[in-house]
Amino acid sequence: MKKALLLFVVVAMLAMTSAVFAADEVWHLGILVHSLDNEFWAQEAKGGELFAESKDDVVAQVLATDGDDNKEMQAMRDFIAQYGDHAIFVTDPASKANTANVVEIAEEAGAKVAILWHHADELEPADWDSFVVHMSPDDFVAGYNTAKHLFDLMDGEGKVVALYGQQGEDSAANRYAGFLAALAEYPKVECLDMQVASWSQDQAMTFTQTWLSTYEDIDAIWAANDTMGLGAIEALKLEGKNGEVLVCGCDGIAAAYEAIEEGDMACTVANNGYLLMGYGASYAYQAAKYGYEPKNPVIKTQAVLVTEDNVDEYKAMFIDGTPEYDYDDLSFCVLSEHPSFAELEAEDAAAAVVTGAVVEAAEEEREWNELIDKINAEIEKGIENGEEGAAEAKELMDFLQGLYEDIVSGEAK
Amino acid sequence: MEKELLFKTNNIGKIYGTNTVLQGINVEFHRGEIVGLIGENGAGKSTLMKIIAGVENPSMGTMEMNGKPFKASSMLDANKHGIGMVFQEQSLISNLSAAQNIFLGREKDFSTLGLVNWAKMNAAARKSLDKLGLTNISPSQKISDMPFAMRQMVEITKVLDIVSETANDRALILLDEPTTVLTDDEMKILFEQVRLMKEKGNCVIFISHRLQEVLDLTDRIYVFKDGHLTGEVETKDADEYKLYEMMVGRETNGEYYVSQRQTVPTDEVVLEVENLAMFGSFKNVSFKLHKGEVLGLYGVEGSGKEDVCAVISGDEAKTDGIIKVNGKEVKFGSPSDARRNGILSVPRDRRDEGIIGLLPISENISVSNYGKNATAGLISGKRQTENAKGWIKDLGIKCEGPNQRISNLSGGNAQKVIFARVLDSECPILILDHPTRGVDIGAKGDIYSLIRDITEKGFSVLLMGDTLDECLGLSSRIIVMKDGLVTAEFDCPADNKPDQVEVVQKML
Amino acid sequence: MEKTKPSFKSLFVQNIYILSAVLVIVVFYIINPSFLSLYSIQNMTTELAPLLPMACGIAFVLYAGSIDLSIGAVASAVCVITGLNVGDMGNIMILYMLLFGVMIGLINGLLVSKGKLPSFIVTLCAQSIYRAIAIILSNPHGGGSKNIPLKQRVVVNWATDKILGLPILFWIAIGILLICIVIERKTAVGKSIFAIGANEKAARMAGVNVTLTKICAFILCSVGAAIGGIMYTYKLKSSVPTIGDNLYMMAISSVALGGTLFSGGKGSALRTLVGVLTVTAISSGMNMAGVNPLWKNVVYGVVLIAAVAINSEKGGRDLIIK
Amino acid sequence: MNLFSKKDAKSMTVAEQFVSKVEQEALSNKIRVYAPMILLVFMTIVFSIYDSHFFSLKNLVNVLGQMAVPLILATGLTFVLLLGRIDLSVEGVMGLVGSAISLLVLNSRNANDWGIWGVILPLLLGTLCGFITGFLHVKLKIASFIITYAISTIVSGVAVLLYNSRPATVKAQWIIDASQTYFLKIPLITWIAIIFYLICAVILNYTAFGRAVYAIGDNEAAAAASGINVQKVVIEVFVLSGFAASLAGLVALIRLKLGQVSLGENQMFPCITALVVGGTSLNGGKGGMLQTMVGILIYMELLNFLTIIGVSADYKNAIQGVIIIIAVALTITRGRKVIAK
Repeated sequence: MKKALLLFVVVAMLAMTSAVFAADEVWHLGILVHSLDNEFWAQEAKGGELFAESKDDVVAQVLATDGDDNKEMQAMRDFIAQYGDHAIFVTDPASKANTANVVEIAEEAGAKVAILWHHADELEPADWDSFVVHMSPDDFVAGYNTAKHLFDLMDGEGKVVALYGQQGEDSAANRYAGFLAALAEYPKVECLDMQVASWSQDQAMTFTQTWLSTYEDIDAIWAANDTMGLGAIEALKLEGKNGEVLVCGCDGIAAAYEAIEEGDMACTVANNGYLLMGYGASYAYQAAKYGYEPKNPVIKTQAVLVTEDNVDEYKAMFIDGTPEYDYDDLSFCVLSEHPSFAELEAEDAAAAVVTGAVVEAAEEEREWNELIDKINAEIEKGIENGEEGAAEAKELMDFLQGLYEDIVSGEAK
Repeated sequence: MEKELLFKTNNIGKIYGTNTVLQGINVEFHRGEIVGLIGENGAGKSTLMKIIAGVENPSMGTMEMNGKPFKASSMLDANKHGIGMVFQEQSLISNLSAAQNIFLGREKDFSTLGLVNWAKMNAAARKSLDKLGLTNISPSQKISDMPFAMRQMVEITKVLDIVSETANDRALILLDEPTTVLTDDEMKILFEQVRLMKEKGNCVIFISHRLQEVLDLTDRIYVFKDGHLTGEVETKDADEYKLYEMMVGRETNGEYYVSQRQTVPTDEVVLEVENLAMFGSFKNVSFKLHKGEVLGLYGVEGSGKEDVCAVISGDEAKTDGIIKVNGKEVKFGSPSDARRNGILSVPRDRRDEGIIGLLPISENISVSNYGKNATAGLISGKRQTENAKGWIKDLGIKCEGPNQRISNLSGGNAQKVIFARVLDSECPILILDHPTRGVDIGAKGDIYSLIRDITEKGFSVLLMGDTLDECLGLSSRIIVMKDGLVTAEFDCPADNKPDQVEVVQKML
Repeated sequence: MEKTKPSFKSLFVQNIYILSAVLVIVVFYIINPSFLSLYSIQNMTTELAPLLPMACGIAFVLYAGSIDLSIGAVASAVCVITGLNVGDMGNIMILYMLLFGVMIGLINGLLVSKGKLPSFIVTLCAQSIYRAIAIILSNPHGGGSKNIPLKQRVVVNWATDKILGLPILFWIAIGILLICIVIERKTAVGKSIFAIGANEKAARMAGVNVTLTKICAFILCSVGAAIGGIMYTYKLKSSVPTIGDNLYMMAISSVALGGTLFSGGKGSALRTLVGVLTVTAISSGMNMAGVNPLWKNVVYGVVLIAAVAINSEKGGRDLIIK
Repeated sequence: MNLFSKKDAKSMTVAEQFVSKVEQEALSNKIRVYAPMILLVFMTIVFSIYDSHFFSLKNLVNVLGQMAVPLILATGLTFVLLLGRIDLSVEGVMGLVGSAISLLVLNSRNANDWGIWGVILPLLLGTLCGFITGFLHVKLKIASFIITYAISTIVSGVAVLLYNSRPATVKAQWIIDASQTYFLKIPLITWIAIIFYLICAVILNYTAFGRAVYAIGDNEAAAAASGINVQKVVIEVFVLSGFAASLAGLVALIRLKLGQVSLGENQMFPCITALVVGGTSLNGGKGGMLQTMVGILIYMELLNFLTIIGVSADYKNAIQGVIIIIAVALTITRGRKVIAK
């Protein structure tokens, strides 16, 4: 009777161990992006997939949300319906507000999620079990940096016009806010007009043409993304003013790098979708698998201002090849050009060194100890019941102890 | 002199679903003759025309043209064989010019490299129009700018042109009630042209409900009834009564209009019209409609009688005058206002303004008075169906049941559904605008007795008859209009109907 | 007397529209059985909830033979207004927003029926107006979407609670569907809408108040859109000024999927339900079947064509439906 | 309405009244026909007075340059609208053709350099899309609104698949040159648009096909009875619209160089609005190439003007919407019983 019980415990234990060691658990990574018809979003998706390829136990699926809050929630739920708490998510959310829903859905299902770009007010990763990390190259900073670069090239004096993104979208609003902040710092720079070109190259071109016919002396055109910047450049080309009127972009798509190489565009920001989503996925994975919790879960990633000085380097990395990252080294992505993030960087870099393997070992040890405690308790009971049973149990225990040590040392090799 | 055979049919028949509309028709048409086709609506003559013209395929039988087997897959195909048809309904494109309409589908003759030479086309159209004596029509004038009669003439020109072009005076021309909207003068021109075509050796088939026209124009007459060919007479041997008899199988007389049940109007005035006017259409129209009375309104097309009805039914706006219902002045912005005041009409153009084709019979009946079958604003589908069943039974509507689509009914039965609708609305004043137009004679009789039934129940009717005969036969009183003015008023007691000639004098 | 029993074949043909939904569901179930798991069904019913009132609403306008392109923008505007205020004002906002919907429908309806302007243009312009309103209102809050503060969420949380395993929003949507069925089958207004859609001239001559009926159709439509907008607020717990941008075509295509005729006069709310169900099942199913997002549009378009071709009634029509 | 005194009207005979009524109707019809043109002239004058930049040569050339894509699309859509149908697929087709061309000529993505074939084949592809649309519309009897929407989703999906999320930039020098070529200060692409417009105007006004389009739009049954092959003409019109969309895709690509789906975004609804403002009826049968040009000019001027005077972006769309409703209300033809759908 007692033997049977013990045997059961052992078998259960072995089953557990084998699960831990064989790593045949599979994590399903849902990559939520707006859509794949935009180069930057495609880059992000690719980043997530690159991470999944680097792990044996991660299967990735790209879920397009069309920038629609509702579709994003639906896609998450569809994914959870299949994989339950073995679903993990990395999302470029449809909107700032929707991140709250994303987290709630994940929390309900016990799935881990990393959120990029935006997060709702009051929604802090620290307060939620499943909200692992928030990563973002700050839109505000991007808008600020590009504008500042333009103004510096203008020697802090002159006339500028601005192309706004899609009305109602957070990125558009934040980048423009960055632009305005920079503008405030340069009192001699005058903003003649702002128009909403809705991320559209065509509209940006049309607006620029109209501006060129209305205003004589535009020095620079600030565009909230590369596509609009390229539209402005096409309009300038028709007037032969390309290169003469400064244009900036944001996002870092291939065509923008080419425009920088050709001298038509002054700067853009490499938001680096590969890094953003790849590491986002990695955080979520580490959290799901090892229970890893980053010490500072709000991370500003590197969003580098790309100008003619460094364009070759970035083009080679992001366009002509795909960047190779070590997704276990979570400290890599924690960089920022912006001074205010310096301390963050240091803190999180320290925290991030504690990566998977360490956690894994600690976890295994804890599990074994629990088991052994259980068995010990059983043996105690056995001793109470009779000498014979106790001896038997003791014997088995020793054997197991040996087995464990063998396994662990074998693993170590 | 035996004339050369141009076209013949052998046992032609047509079946729609389970409904045989035409059976075993053998007709022959010769060169140089005008043949009349008469029969009640639904007798099958229009179907036969459509089969010959290639619009419909026969379900059985064969045809021969010029001695060779003939089969037309489309109207265009029939045209190529020298068969052309002028339709009852207008088939012109209103925003194209007369010339463009005449040569629609045949622009090739005027084009070089695919580009049409409009001047050349206009010249050709001019010629064709002149041939018909239509010198007042400009080829470049848009159809939408033309009065109806002129449009009809353009249509006839178009068909004659198509056919004469290809057939080399061996054409078969089908005229399906071409005279309905023509004035007398226009009719004369048309007849002349038809005779001219005949002289040249073509054959013209002429369909009309106006028997006098048929007698005037044709050489030979085929009579249809219920999908069968029931008779053939040489025109010189026929007269109107004989033709009536052949078509209907009974004589027209007072019986026909159920005159013995004609009500004597009460003194109670339900509708009073004072100095009613509509700019450009009629003015100074005053009359009183009494309870239980049938008041006939008669005049030629364009005399203003249609618009009087339209104004009283709320369809058009008056420009002057007063309408009083039960002594109270009312103003209508739309037919729904009129309905609320107890006036509802049976529209003349049944297909366009009468039936709601996509909906079943029961819905078509209830549409004017949903409230009848509703409790607390909620309509009971069951009561609505029961209601419709009641009407189907009362009016003898031949149908599969209240849920059948109204568009599948014959003209007479559809009209009865419309009658069921206006009666169901419980409006005490009914405007019957040509209630028997396009209705076969059997159903006509039913409608006549129905009118008697409702007037006995106290409904009042303002009637615009299809024919003077009908108008006189049904009405207790008749108002004659001419050029927008009321010219006469006749009392028509059941036993003492006024002389038709007297009435006609007032309207012309 | 002439009562003929409807044959099996005619019953089948009449109800074939259900088939498309069943087919789509079965196919996805075979591909991935968890498609019909409780969680997945809960998900789809949540998904379907806001779309259903919008589709049912616009169906009335389509029955009447008109079109309303503004419903998406109306939903956006309502979503923004509700989202920004519901926290402070509470659920009474629902009532205000319904009135707002009535007002919008009234304006559209008046312009179309009294102004005799084509509904296509009127509602296209209305679309840009309400979209602008949504954006202007959200601008003081930094533009973009704004979630209802967590503290205030108690006000809206009830909507996503579940009864019988399905969210309350879904039951409300079903309730609205039932109301729509009652309106179209049991009320004079509903029947009049079909009558003017089938033959406006005839309905007018029969004494149907065409102006009023059309206005009612547009009001029902805008109220449906407003309900959709409110539901999105309650579901997303935020105000999203862009929520409706793609919604109007989704709602219109789900009505078409059910087989409702665009020329007016034919259709039913049940058909709309089937259409909404199909659209929801397709989008959920493709997520679960792991379809590459790049292919989604292609698949959706093909399914749409196939389903509309099967579902729409075209018996006896010689003319091509415009 | 009669502007003369009421007494006068009363003393006339009905026949005289009728004549004067017909005359008045003819007059008001004429006014309606010319209303869009009057509106255009009026707008131009008011705008020029309001802001001197507006009527500057530079700005006018500008507007002409921006007109290329809308004009081509509107020209194709005119035929579709004259039939009483609608084509929502033009945006998708534009994106597809633009993307395809960018991948076949010398570009930044791949080694293709098919030269002129790189333009011709995609144009044929877009035209084929038009054929498929028309064919399905006619044969499956699906409302054009829905079938064209479905086709639009499909082709834009295919376009993204073609360039696999990373759009190509055109590097072919002859295309780059084309974008910077001017005749008489007007860009080449606008000339392309104008030539296409003129050809279509000839097709609409001087060919049997053009007449058939009017005929079908006005009265489909009657057109069929006149021996017009309705199905064929409808398909042909969609083919033409597909070609127009393809050409617009090419022109948009020449303008912007980056081949992506968004080339076609937000192009169609403005075009349809412009057509209606110009006086083309959505119910079919009414309208023409002159109306199309006037409508496009009105629309482009309005857009340009709102940008020039710097209306706040937030309010711009709303203002535009209101102005267009008013413009349509002023210019649209309606009889008393005409049904607005």
